[in-house]
Amino acid sequence: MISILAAATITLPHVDYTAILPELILLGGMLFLLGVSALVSRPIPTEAYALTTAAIGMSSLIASLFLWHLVSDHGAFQAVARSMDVDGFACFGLVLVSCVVIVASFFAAGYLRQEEIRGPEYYVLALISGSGAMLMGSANDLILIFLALEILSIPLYVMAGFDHRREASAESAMKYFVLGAFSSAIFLYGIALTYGATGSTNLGEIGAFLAKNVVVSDGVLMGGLALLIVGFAFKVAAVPFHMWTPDVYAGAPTPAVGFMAAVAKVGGFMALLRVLLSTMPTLASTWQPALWVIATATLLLGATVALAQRDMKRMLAYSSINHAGFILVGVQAGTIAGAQGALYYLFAYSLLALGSFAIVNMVAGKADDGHDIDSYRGLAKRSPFVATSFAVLLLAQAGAPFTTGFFAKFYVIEAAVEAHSYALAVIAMLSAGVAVFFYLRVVLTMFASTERAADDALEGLSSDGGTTSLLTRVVSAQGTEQALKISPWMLAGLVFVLGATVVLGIWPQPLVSFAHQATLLF
Amino acid sequence: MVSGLLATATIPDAITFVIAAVIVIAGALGVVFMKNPVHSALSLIMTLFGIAVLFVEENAQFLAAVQIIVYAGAIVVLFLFVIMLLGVDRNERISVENSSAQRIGAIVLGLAVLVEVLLLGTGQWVTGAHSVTGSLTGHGANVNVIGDSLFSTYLLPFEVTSALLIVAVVAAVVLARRHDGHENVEVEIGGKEARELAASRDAAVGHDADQTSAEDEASLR
Amino acid sequence: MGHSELAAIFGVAASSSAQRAFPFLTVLVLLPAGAAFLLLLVPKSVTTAVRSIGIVTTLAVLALSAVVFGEFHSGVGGLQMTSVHPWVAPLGISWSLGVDGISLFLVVMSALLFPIALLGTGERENEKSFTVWLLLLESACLGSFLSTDVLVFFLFFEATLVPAYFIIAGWGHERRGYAATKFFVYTFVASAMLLVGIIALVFIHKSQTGVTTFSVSALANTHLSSMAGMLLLLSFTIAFVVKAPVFPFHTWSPDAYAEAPASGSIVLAGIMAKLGTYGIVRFDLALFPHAVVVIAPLLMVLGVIGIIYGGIVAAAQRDLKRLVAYSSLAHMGFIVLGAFALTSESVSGAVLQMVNHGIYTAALFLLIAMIYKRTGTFQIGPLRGLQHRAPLLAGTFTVVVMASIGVPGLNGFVGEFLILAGTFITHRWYAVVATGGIVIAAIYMLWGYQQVFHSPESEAPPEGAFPEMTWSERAVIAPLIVIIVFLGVWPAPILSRITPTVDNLVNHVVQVGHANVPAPGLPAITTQALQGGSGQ
Amino acid sequence: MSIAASWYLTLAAVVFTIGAIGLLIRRNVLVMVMCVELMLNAANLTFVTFARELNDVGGQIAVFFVLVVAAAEVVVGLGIIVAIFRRKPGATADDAHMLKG
Amino acid sequence: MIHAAFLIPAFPLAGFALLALFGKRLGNPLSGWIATALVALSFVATVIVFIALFQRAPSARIVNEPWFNWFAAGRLRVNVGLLIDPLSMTMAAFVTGVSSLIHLYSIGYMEHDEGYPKFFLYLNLFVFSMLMLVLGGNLIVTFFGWEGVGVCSYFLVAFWFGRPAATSAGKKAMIYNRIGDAGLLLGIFLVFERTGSLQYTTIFSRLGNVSGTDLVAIALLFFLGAAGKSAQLPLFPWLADAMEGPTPVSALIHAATMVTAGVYLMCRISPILHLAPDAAHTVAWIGVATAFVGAMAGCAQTDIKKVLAYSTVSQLGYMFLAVGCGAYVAAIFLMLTHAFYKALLFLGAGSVIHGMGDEQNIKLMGALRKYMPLTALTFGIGWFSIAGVPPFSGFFSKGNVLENAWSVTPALWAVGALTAVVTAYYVGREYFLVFYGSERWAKSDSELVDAGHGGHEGARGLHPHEPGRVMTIPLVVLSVAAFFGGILNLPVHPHLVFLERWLSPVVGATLFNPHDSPGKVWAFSLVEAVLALSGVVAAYFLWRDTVDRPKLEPRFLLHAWYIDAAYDRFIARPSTALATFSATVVDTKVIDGAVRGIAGVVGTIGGRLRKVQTGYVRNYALGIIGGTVVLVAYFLIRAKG
Repeated sequence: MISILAAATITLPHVDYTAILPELILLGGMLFLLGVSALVSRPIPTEAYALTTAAIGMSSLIASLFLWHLVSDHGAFQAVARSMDVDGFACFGLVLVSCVVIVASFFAAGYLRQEEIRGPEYYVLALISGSGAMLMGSANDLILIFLALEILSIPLYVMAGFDHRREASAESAMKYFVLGAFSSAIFLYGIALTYGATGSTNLGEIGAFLAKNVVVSDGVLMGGLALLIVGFAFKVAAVPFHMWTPDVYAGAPTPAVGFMAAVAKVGGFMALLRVLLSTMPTLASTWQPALWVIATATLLLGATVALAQRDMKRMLAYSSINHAGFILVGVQAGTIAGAQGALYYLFAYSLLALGSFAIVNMVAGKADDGHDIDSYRGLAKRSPFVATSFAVLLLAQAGAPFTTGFFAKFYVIEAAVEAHSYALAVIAMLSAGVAVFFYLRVVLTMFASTERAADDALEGLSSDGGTTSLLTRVVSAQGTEQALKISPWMLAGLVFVLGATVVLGIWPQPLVSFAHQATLLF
Repeated sequence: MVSGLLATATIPDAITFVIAAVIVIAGALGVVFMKNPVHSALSLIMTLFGIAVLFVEENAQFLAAVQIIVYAGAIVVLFLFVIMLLGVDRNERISVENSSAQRIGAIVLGLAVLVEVLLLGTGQWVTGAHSVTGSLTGHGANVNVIGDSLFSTYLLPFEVTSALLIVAVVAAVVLARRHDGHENVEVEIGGKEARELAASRDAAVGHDADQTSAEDEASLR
Repeated sequence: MGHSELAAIFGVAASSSAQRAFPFLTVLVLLPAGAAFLLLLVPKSVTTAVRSIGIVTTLAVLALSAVVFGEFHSGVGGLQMTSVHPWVAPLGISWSLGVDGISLFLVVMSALLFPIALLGTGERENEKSFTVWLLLLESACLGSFLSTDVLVFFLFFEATLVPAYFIIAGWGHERRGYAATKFFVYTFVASAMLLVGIIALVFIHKSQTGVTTFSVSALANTHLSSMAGMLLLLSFTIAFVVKAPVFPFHTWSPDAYAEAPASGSIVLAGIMAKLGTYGIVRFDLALFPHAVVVIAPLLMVLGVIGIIYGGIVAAAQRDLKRLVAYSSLAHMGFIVLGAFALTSESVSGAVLQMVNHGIYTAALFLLIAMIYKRTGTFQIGPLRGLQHRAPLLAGTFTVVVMASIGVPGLNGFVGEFLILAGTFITHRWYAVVATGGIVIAAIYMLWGYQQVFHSPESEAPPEGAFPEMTWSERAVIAPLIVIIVFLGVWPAPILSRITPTVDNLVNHVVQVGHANVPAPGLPAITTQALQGGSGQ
Repeated sequence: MSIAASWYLTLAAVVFTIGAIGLLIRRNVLVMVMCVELMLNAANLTFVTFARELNDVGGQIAVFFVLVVAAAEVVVGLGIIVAIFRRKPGATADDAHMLKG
Repeated sequence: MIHAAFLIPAFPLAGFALLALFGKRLGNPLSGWIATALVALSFVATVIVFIALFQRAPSARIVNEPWFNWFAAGRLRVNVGLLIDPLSMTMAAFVTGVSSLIHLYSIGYMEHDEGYPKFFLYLNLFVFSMLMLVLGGNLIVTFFGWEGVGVCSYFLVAFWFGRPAATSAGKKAMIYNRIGDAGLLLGIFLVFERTGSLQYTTIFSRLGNVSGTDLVAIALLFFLGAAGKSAQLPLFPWLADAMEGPTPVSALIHAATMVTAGVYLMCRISPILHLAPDAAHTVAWIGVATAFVGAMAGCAQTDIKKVLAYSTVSQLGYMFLAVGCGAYVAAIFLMLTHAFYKALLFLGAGSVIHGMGDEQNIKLMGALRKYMPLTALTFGIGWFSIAGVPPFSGFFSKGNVLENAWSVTPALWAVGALTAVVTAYYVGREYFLVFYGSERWAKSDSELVDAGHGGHEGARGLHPHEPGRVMTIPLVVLSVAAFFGGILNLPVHPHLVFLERWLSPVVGATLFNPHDSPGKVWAFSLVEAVLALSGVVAAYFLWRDTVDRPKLEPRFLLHAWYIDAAYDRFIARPSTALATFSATVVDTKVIDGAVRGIAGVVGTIGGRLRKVQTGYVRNYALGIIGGTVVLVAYFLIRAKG
């Protein structure tokens, strides 16, 4: 026995805790929350949890920035038996996810207080999911990516079903879960095929293998790549793997939607970028056309179907599909510039999504219901600040200048043009043109003082949702005359999002440099 | 076919493989086509068992054991537990399908996937570099090799799985949580809604069935 | 490729002014926006404070623009008072501003029209938001005219949409929502192409020089294949012709002009329309000389159709604002015609006409707003015999109408004359058809004027009395009338500042565009340009 | 020597397909989740086969992780299903189509 | 002294400015007197410059007076400046002279009008514009004046803007003028393109480089402009309508000065016309045709001013006949004398209208010579003058034109001579209907209701009377001028052709000289005198006592050959229909329809695609598997083996 044990001595790899510090902070913080809630007998106000979560996020942000500092001084490195890439790219993801967690905790506080839900679970789930997204960005092994994907997704399934009061919440959780499991099975099969084709799941090894060898019979490799793309495309809601998005966004609790829109896209795109750009650049000529088609379909479907929506959350869901298309435009370019564009876009979009859904939640009020566009009629009267903020966020999503939204679009279009994907660039901008229509429709509705103005905007456009009778609209408009109550927590989060959107829109240099250097240190 | 199977393998291996494969496929088909979810779950165990056999056949003894213990022993039991808990062990009317396009599409596309995967492998299935992570036939038994690798190369993934398990716990808590104070109302509403829904569903299914048969009759005439 | 010419177009003209300590242009652009943000801090209820901040700011901008005008060296082509600062360095975007003969008067005109738009249209709901939007719009417009970095231009160009949208949608008339959305979406889609074009040009430039830059002067050095040049030119031009608007991309404008509040119409027609024509002169001509030469006939055809068609449709309008909107279409047609005729005379005329059109169209909308304030209608039908009640208003209206139909001695004439004379030299038949436009202009303008001001007073006068112009109204309209007359009688000081820049530009286009074929004044320009384009 | 890899892989592909088709045609959510398990097992079989062929331990390790994931997924999935069934006993996947468009 | 030329337009401009600023405060009589005084001062300045010019040697009588650079771009340099030469000074002198008189007359005529200061404001602006037109040193300054007089004409015709007919007439005048202006502009462009200059003196020095076709084109385009301004075929219908303006306006603008601007312009570009004989012939034929058409239309009019309006059209046709024949001096000569007698006739008509309480229908007048003897006398002088009865001024000027026409082709002469008879006849008709016959205005209204538009309330109980002195003095002065105008250019002796010698530096090179045979001159004179008298006699016999002679007043002449109606039918109405069609169908349905259609299609696509989202989770899974199949298929195709 002893000899066996002796023979089986395992040489543990060096664990560089700095390299995984942000993830550790999130997970450790999560455990702290769980522990505190278990140990303290009195009910702890949700704001306390939120503050703790924000503090955890802040710590991880600091750790991420420290890591970033390290990387930019000493170059990228791999940690913990080469399972992790610690490079500028990963650091960008760490910083972004940390920010998302911080902001989301504020919005969550407002929501949970409003719904009178106690307990740390929401925050715990968010923290775990966040750590999954972080791992997605820095994982250097397909197995780890798969695990991270699950760590990212499973809490999101739960968050989607978090609201017990609404049946839609459970339905959305079920749909998300079934489809998510389905797609991750496909993804896993893709990993298996890739493994067989290249002999490893480690991205570095795969890259090295592909760089050194010419696979003569590359059917399995191709199949693996295709299925990997399917898995990521599902996560980022690319057409035709997008169909869960509107339903889940519509059914899930609104702040959770903002969070999931942000982290799922961040995680999915970061990993996709790393796999395609860092590991399989040699196959670029193969995967580019496929992504071209997916991006085109995503752009156009997202924009056009959003036109036909009356439910604000569904509209934003389709708009997020449109945004995914834009990010895919950057990915499709297959260049460093494309990666930069995608990163910048992710950053801009994450904050916009968080902010937008938070406002949707504010407008819906208690019970998180009433997302019909009619609820927004005259919002400017009820709360000029919220209406203006929403207008800014929506216009930023449309790509208005002097917001992050503009530079985001600019960046990915630039990448597409640089890669000579002129047609895709044009299609993307056209879809933005279509998209602007429905953003404006909301803006118009919010600032309309009369009943007619908003409907005028629909002139010439047949909308299926337009069946609501005028009578009910009048009633709903009258019913919402009183001023909007806004939780200070949400307000704080909103101010942060707005500030980032506008300030980084006017002075994009820091973020652009960040994205720029992030990809230089791949 | 048989000769193909025996081209490289010994007869016992071949027999083992064939039996296991049959079990696997039969189980898989059972999962899909058994009307009663309990039967499906049992079929799943069949498949899992078959696969465990294949694992042994492929020198993955440790995995074979884990397969049985975790999958058959825990996961499927969980399924069964839930089925029993919810009392949903009644038969699903598989023959009734509101959307025939769904079924046709499912089978066509599913077979298309199969054909595609097989086409992918026509040239050569395995093209990768050998023993990148570590040789299977290295020192010690299968367990040793796996353990060694797990705590060195795959240390981080291994640690990370802990997060997954915590998620499972927290998720169970969240999903099973009852709202203090609101729950009674909820249950009532839920119960009522559910009853209505069940009724309407039955009606809808029945209606659909009627309609289908009516259509069939019409087409016969 | 004539490098010296490019230097002359874009190079810093007067070295003494280049290093000027005080960044006039930057302040000019940022002042209104800054005031807008300041205004956000002022409580809504303090209307007087809001109004005075708005007025003081716009007047300060006007004063500043006067200083710029004073500092501007006449008789010199090229950019002056340039200031260049890196903005988004990794992307090669820099905050670079400069003023030359093409932009100078557009800036001054904008600076003049904004206080008028603010002052001239009376009380309104929610003064604060309105002022904020208007100030932001002013910044965006000035920024567009002054940017010499293509991307910064594009940013401001797009940025004009948002405040304009809110002004139309917030303070407009009956169908404001429809009009505002149509305006925004239409122009947004068109300028989307511009963005792609800009980026493509930058990358072609980068592939040749290895430098990522959005500077117009650098980009003008790009060698473009004839196909690339053509596509890029189209992508640029589509944005500009929609913005201007040029036939057949105009249908947003009657709605937007008609539904916008008076001040919105003034800014839309007076200034924002010029963004399109300015873009044509500044970017199309300078960046794509080869392609411009090839495609000029097409755009001139559109311009000419616009002149005739705009006039014909205007003649059938029953709404004063729509009438002016269609007349604007015709006038924009003149400007486009002049810009693409590619002679010094016609391009100078086009630039001058941008200013002229801005002035008299603003005056027209202002006067129409006065009528609306008194009668509550823009419909020509119910309005009759207003001259009986308000002879001064009628007289002022007459002067503006005469300016608009190009009566010599008022400002509309000189621009139109230069455009037509210049066009006639190279493209005789376009000019011949376009000249027909001045006949049509007289028809619809005089018809509208006659209907509204002449004839016996209607038996049931539109509700209430129709008072004469108040003193404040006179004070607002007076500067415009003075300028209309002044620019009609003595436009030489303006033209002497415009022409050096335009001459350089036209020489550049003609020489580069025609490559080695010296062909001033020969009609068969298209084929030569094709040869020239492929020969490079 | 043992059975050629292609046999295993083909078998895995067949199981994967059966799982996929099952998910597409069954309305019972529990069975759908079981079908996902079938697909995961197919992937596992593929992994192990490749591991054998490549003489590499990585494939087997992957299977180990998949087991964990499967367990976690099933727990959460069943939790969600329980939550739904508590509201509407006997509900099928098709009953949940309130959200659409 | 020639530098004082700037004063000539400066005085009326100052008048305009004064009245624009203080018109209302200056009030009723004062503003009129100031305006009149300033125009008179302008006349004085003209005379001074005239004399200064006269004192120079004939070759030094062409002086450019540049003021300042108006605008410049590319090759185009335009100065504001004057060209002082015998032609422009002749025009300036007669414009300021006639204007002064008509200003004076207007003080009386307009005394009860509420728009009194405004009227003089416009008049002064008109005089300024007219002076810029004739004195302009280049085509653009001329064009400035050209458009300026057009605009003033618009203001003044529509002066009584409460009357729909007046405002429509003003608009019509403006639009017809604009059509001509478009032609003129194109002519200017062509000149600029071919010679690179717009300065008259420079243009003429560079004509050698211009091809014959271009010269013809230039000349015809200028003639199009002239035809618009001077109411020639086919652009004449506006002039009759323009009679809606106050009578002094008709006298000044639509008889004496503005309408002759076209003739002036053609004389001004005589070097071009001289080099383009084809164009000249066209001008001559259009001129004589207009003369005939106008004269015939004058035979059937019932409005006292419309008779004179068509007469003006006709007389202008004579002038263009002269221009087309190369007889520029004859054209100017006729223009001057015509200014005298036509202004006289209009002012006489104005007196009658004034005295009749705004009645304009000649069929409702009669026997007024008893009440207004002075008017009758001066009107008679005007009539004889226009008829060409020797020795009235018209005899000499019209004779001059006809002689020149004969020497080009007798056919032109024949039409011109026939027109001369008609001219004498129709003015005679008017004279007899107004001043002879019975006092028809004393009849009761009921009989006259259908007779014409003039039968309004004030017609009853009228007391026709001679107007005040401010109105009679111009009549007298003008009748003297109309009588003696012929001495300006007496063809009896080479030394007596003052005008011809005076103008020769400008048009001299092209001067057509038919005076080699004195016998021929006398023969022509005799024939013309006979023709004139036959017209006078015919009028006497036909119209002395008779009011209605339907056969002599056919409807198509009353409606001026239905030309206006034809324009309305075949141009105006189709254009209106086109405009309506463009606005309602092309613009809203087609162009905007395309825009909205695209938006609609996108929206519909969105709506359709939305239905794919069925809400069934299995459908979604199907989407995923479908996407997977397609994606894998693609990669399969791309796979190498």
